[in-house]
Amino acid sequence: MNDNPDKASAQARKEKIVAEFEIPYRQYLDASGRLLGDAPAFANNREIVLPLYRATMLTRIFDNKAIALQRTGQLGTYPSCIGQEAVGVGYASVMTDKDVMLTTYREQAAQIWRGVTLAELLLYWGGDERGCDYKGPREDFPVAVPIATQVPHAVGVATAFKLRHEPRVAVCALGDGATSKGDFYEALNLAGVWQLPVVFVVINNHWAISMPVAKQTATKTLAQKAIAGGIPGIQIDGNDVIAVREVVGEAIARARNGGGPSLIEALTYRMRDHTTADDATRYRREEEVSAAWKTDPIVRLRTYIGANGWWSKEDEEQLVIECKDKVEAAVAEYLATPPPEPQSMFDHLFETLPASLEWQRKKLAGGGK
Amino acid sequence: MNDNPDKASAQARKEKIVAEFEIPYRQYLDASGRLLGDAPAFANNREIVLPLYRATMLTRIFDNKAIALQRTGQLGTYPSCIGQEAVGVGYASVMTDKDVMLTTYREQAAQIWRGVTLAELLLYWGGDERGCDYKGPREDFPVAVPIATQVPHAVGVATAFKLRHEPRVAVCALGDGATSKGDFYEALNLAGVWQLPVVFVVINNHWAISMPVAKQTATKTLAQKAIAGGIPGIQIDGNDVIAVREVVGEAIARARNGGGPSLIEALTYRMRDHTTADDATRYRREEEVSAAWKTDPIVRLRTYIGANGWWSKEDEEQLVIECKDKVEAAVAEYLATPPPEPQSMFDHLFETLPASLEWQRKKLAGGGK
Amino acid sequence: MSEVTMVGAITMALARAMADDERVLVLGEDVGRNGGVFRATEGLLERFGGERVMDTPLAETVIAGMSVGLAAQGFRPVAEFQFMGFIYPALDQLICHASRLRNRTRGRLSCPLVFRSPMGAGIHAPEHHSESTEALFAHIPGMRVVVPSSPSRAYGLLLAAIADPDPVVFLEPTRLYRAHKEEVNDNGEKLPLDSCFVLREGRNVTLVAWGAVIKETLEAAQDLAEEGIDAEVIDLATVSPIDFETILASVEKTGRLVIIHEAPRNCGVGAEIAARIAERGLLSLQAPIERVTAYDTVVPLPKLENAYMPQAKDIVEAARRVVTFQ
Amino acid sequence: MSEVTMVGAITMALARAMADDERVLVLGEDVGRNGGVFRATEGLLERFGGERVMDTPLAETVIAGMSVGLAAQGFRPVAEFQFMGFIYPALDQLICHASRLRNRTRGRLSCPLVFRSPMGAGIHAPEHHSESTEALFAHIPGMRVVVPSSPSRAYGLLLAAIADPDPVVFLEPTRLYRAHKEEVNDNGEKLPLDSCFVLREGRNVTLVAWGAVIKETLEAAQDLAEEGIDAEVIDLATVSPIDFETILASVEKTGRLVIIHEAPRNCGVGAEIAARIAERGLLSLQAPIERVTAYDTVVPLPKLENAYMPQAKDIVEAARRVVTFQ
Ligand SMILES: Cc1ncc(C[n+]2csc(CCOP(=O)(O)OP(=O)(O)O)c2C)c(N)n1
Ligand SMILES: Cc1ncc(C[n+]2csc(CCOP(=O)(O)OP(=O)(O)O)c2C)c(N)n1
Ligand SMILES: [Mg+2]
Ligand SMILES: [Mg+2]
Repeated sequence: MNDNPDKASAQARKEKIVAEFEIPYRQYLDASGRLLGDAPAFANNREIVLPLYRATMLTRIFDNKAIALQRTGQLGTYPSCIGQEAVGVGYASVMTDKDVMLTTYREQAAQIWRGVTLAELLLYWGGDERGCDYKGPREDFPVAVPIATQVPHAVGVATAFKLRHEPRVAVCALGDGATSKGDFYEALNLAGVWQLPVVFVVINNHWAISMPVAKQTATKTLAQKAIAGGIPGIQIDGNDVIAVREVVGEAIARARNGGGPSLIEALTYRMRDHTTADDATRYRREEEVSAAWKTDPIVRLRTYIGANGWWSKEDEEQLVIECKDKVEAAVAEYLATPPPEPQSMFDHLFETLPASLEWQRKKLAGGGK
Repeated sequence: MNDNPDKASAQARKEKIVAEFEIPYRQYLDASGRLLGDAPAFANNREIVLPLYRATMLTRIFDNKAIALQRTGQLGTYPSCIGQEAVGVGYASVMTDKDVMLTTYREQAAQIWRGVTLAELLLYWGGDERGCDYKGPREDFPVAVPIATQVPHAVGVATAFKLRHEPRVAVCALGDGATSKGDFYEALNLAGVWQLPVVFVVINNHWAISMPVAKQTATKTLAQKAIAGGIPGIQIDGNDVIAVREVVGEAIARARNGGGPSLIEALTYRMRDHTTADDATRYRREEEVSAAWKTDPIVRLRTYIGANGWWSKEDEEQLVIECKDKVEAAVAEYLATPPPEPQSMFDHLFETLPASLEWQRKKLAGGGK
Repeated sequence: MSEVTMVGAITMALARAMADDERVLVLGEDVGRNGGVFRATEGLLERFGGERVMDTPLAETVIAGMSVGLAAQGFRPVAEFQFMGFIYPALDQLICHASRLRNRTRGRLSCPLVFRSPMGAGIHAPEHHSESTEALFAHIPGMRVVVPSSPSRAYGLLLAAIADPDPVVFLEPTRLYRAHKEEVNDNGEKLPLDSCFVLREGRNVTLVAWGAVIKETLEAAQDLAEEGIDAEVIDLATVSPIDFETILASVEKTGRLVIIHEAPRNCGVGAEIAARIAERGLLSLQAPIERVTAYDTVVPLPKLENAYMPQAKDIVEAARRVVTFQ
Repeated sequence: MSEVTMVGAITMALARAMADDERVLVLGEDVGRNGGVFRATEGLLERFGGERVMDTPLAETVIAGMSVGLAAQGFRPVAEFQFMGFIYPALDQLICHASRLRNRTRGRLSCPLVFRSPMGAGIHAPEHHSESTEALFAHIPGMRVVVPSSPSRAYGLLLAAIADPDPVVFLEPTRLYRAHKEEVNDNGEKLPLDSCFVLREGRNVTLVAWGAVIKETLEAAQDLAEEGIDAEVIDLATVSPIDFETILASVEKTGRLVIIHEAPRNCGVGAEIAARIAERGLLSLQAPIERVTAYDTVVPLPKLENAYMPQAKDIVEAARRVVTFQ
C-alpha cells in the first residue's frame, strides 16, 4: 500500500509541498444495524427508509430466482448483485427520472428502482435484445458488458446536459476492476477539466472475477483515483444504505448545481460467484465469504427498522410474499414471450436498412442462406 | 484547480480520513542561476556539471540545425526540444548503459546523451527507418509517435528486469498531453501494483500542440496523477538540471534497489512551435514565450558554471565550434546516405518473409506493380 | 459559388451543418483556436463558440466514447481524430457501442455521430501519419465508411454523413486536401451515401477506386484513352456498405475490372469487390480481375512512400493486361 | 498419448512451451489461480509459479503494451484476452507497435508475442462473447493470425505460434473447446504456420473454412458424399498470411469453390480468398464462387445465434448450386 509515500521523506527534507489531498470515509449505519452519530435526518423518516428496504429485498429475491432459472437452463449466464443491493438502491433512490444512469451488468438493484421491469431484465439475460428497450427509463443506457466502456458515455451524457443547461446528472456505476482501465481514467480526467455533472460510483465488491482488489491496484483506496482527475473522492460503507443515499445525494446535488463531478467508492462484497458461469471456490476462501455475510446490507437494515419499531415479523412475511409474486409474474411473462423473428436482426441495425443489405434480410426471413 | 477538494468540509464534519497525500516540489538552481541551500554535492563537482552543460548546448545547436534543414526541404517534419534540454540531459545522465529508455519524439537531448548518433536522428526525421537502428543504446526503444503508447512498453521492459532479477531500470519520458491518455494510467497502475523498476518522467512543457495544460486536466499538478497508481509523485523545476539529475537519480536508485516505481513531473516550457509543421502564434501569446525564455536552462547553467569560475568566454566559443562541427559532420553523413532500396520494405517485416509475400518483394525489386 | 480546396470544402460543410442544425457539435484535439492541424475546423470556434467547437484532452478513447454519449442524447457530434494512425483507440467504442447501440436497444437509443480522420500517405509525414486502414472499419456492421475524393464530393458527402442517423467514419485523404480547387456551391445539398460516383464512362475496362488514388486512376484513364482503351472510372466513395449494383452493371458492360486502393492488398476492401464479382458477375468477366494496391507491408517512412503507393503507370499496366487478355 | 479436448490441448501446449523454453510467460486476466475463464491455463500457476503465470489488472491496453515490452526484452509472452469482444483495446498496440517494431528498428528489436483469445458464437454467452472479427487482424501487415479447429491442430499450431519470432494472434473457437476429444501426443511437435490443412480430399468442389465452422463443413461434406458430390475440405488455419497455393491447386482440380466463415460477410477473410481466385484461378472456375457466412449484422444475443451462424445445410445447398451450375 502506498498512501502519501513521500510524506515522511518530504517532511524530513522540509520540502516545499505544492499539493495536499485527503480521502474521507463515511458510514452511518454500522454492521450491527446501529445508527451512528450525526446521521442525516432522513434516516429517521420511515417513509424514506422503508422503501429502500423493500427494494433491496425485491432485488435479492429476483437475483436468487434468476440464478435458479439459469441452473435449470431457462436463463443465460447471470451476474447477481447479492450482497451489494444497498449500493444500487441507495444511489438510484437519489436520482430523478430525468437523470441518466450508465452502468455495468451487476446493477439490477438500481435498474429495478429506476423502473427497468423484472421481465425486461430476464429477457436480456435470457438472450433477447428486447430486454434493453426499457419502457421505464427511456434514456438510461443498456448495461455495458465491456468493462469501463460506459464511463466515457457518461461524460458524453453529462456534456449534453451541460451544453443544454439542464439540471440533470449522469450517474455512472463501475466496479473495482473497472478502475484499472484507461477508459475510466480518461473519462474521469475529462469530467474534471470540463466540470461535468456526473457522479462516478465505484462499487468496490473486493473482487474482479478471481482478482482481489489488492492485485488490481496498489492504491490504499479506490476513491483516491479521483485525485488524478482533479475531482473530489470519498469512500463510504456501501452496505450502509443511509451512507450511500446521503453521500451520493450530496454529490448529485453538487453536480446538479454546477459544482462539478465527484467519485464515490462504495465498499461492499460480492457474496456469490462472479456469474453463474464462475466457481468462486477456486480462488477465494469460504471464511472470507462467511465473514462478509455478517455485513449483509439487508439484515443490517432490517435490524435498524425493526429496532425503530417500523417493521414487524408480519411485515417481513408480507413483503417476501409480495416480492415473490412480482418475480413469479415476471418469470411467467418472460417464459411466455415468443423468441424474436430471425430477420429482426436487421430491424435496428440502421435506422433505414441500406438497400445493399435487403437481400440478407430477405434470405434470413426465408430461413437458411 | 481541485487539490484536496473535500478537505475543508471533511474537517468541518470531523470526518474520518482514510488516506492522505502530498506532492513535494524541488528546485536547486533558480532561474537566475543561483544555487539554493541543501543542493546535492555533485552540484559543486565540475567534472559532473560541465558535461551536462556541454550536452544541453550540443542538443540546442542540433535542434536549430534540424529546423533549418526542414525549412530548406532537407528534413521531414521535426519536433525540437528547445528549452527542455535540461530535462533530457538530466535524467539520461543518471541512467546506466544497461537501463532502457522509452520515449516520445521530443527527447533528442536524452537520446544524444544515451549514444544515439546525430546522423541516426537525422535519418529518422528525414524519413528513413534505419535511423532507429541505434548503434549505441541497442535496447532503447525507438521514439513512440502515438502519444503515451510507450508507457505500457516501459512497464513491460521493467517487468522483464524484475523477472530476471536484474538491477536495471526502465525510464519512460512522456509529455503533459500524454497524461490524459488511458495507456499512461493503465501502465502507472500496473507499475504500482507490481512494484516495477520504472521511472516515469512527465515533461510538462505546458503545451500539447495548441492545448495548454489547464485545458488538459483539472489537476493542480501532473505529479499527483501518481496517487491514482499508488506510487510516489513529485514535481521539480525541469529547467534546473541539478534538480532533474538529483530527483531522477533518487528515483532510479530506489527502483534499482527494489523500491518500486515513481513519477516525476518536470516543469519546463516548449519554446518553439510544436513541430516545424505547426504555427504556435495561432494559439499562444508572444509575451508568454518571451517570459519563458527568461527561464532558459542553458543560460541558467552557464551563469552558474561561470560564477563558479569553471567556464570562460573562450570555453564557450570553443564548445560552440565543437558542437557545430559535430552537427555539420552528422548532416554531411546524413545527406550522403543513399536512400534505402524499395524492396528493403520487406527486409524486416518478419524475421523470415512468408513465402506468400515473396512475389510482392520481387515485384518491388523489379519496380512498379 | 467559390473555388475551394477539399479541406476548404470540408470546413464549408462543417460550418453549414452547424449553422443549419444546432445539434451539430465539433470536438477533438486542437480543433478550436488552432483550427485543426490541417485547418479543417478553421474559423468554427470564432463563429460558433466554445460550446459547439470543443477542444478535448489528448484521449481518443474518451473522445470516441463521449461522442456516443452525446449522440445518444440527441446531439450530432463530429469528432476529429488527428490522423488515422491515432484513431485505433476509438475502435473499441466503434465496434462495441457506436455501431451497436441502436440494435442493442431496439432503436430506443441511437448513435448519429461522425468520426473524421485524415488518411493516406504522400505528404512526407512522420510515422503513423500515412495510414489507409479503411478495411478495418468496413468490416464493422451497423456503421458507414465514407472516403471523399474531390472538394464537391467532400462537401456533399460530409453533409450527408452528419445528417445520417447512424455512425459514419469519414476518412479524408490528406494528399487531396490541397491538391486542387473546385467550384463548390455552399447550398447545403447532400450527396447520396451508399452510392458510387461514375467519374468517367467507358466501354473497355472498369476501374474502381476511392480516396487519393482516384487522382492516379483518372490520370491512368487519360493515358489509356490515348492508347484507345476506353476506361470507366468509378469512385466507390461509400466504402461500406458498398453500392455493388453500380459496379456490377459496369463490369457487365466492360467485362474487365481493375480495383485500385492505397491500402495494403490483403483483406483490403478491394477483395470484397472482387469477391462479389466472382459471385455475381463471373460470367461477364472476360479477363481475370486485377487489384492495384499498396504492398502488404507497414507504410514506410517518407523516403520510400512513393515506391509504396500505387502509381498511375501501375494502373495503366494492369488495365492493359486485362484488356488484352485472351 | 492421451484423449484431450481442444482446450485441454491448448493447456498442454502452453505447459509444454513453458517447460521447454523459460522465456515463455503466460499473462492475462484470471489466468492464474482461476486457470482462465475457460480453464485454458489451468494448473500452469501451480506448476510454473507466479513469475511465469501472471494475473494482470483488468486493462487490455497495458496487457498488450507490456507484452510488447516483454517481447522486445527477449521474453515470449503469451497473453490471454478473456473474450474476442474485449481484445479491441489491444488493436492500437498490435497495429502501431507489435506488428511494426521489427520493421521500425530494422530488426534491432522484435516482438515474439502471442495474443490468445476465445472467438465465435454458439455457447449462449452474453453480449461481446461471440465475436468473429479475425478479418480486422488479418489486414494488419507484419503479424500472423491463426485459428485452430481441432485438439491436435490447436496443440501443434500454438506451439508454432509461441516459437515464432513474430507476433501471432491465436484465436480459439469456444464452440470447439469441448466439442470432442482427440488423441494428442504431447511430444512438442509444431505444426507449420502459413499452411492450410486438407482435411478431406475431393474432386467436385473445394470447401475452404476455418475455426468452428470446420465442424459444419465436414458434416456438409458427408451429406454431399451421400449425394455423390465429392468435396475437398480445406482448413485455412493460418488466416493471415494465407497459403493460397494449396487453395489454388484444389480449385484448379475441382473448378468450384465455396468459402465458409462465421464472421460477417462484408470484407471478411473469405473475400480475400475469392479475390485471389478471381485474379489467378479464374480460368479454372466452372461456376461462380459462393461464400457461406454470417450476416452483416451485430452478433445477436443467444436467442438468435443459431439463425446467425452458417449451418451445414447452408453449405450443402451452396455446394450443390456450384456443382450443378451450368
Ligand atoms: C474490457 C473487458 N475485459 C474483460 C472482461 C471480462 N470480465 C467480465 S467481468 C470482469 C471483472 C469485472 O470486475 P469489476 O469491475 O470489479 O466488476 P464486478 O464483476 O466485480 O461487479 C471481467 C474481467 C470484460 N467484460 N471487459
Ligand atoms: C494518440 C495520439 N493522438 C494524437 C496525436 C497527435 N499529436 C502529436 S503530438 C501531440 C501533443 C502531445 O503533447 P505532449 O504529450 O504534451 O507532448 P509535447 O508535444 O508537448 O512534447 C498530439 C496531439 C498523437 N501523436 N498520438
Ligand atoms: Mg468487483
Ligand atoms: Mg507538452
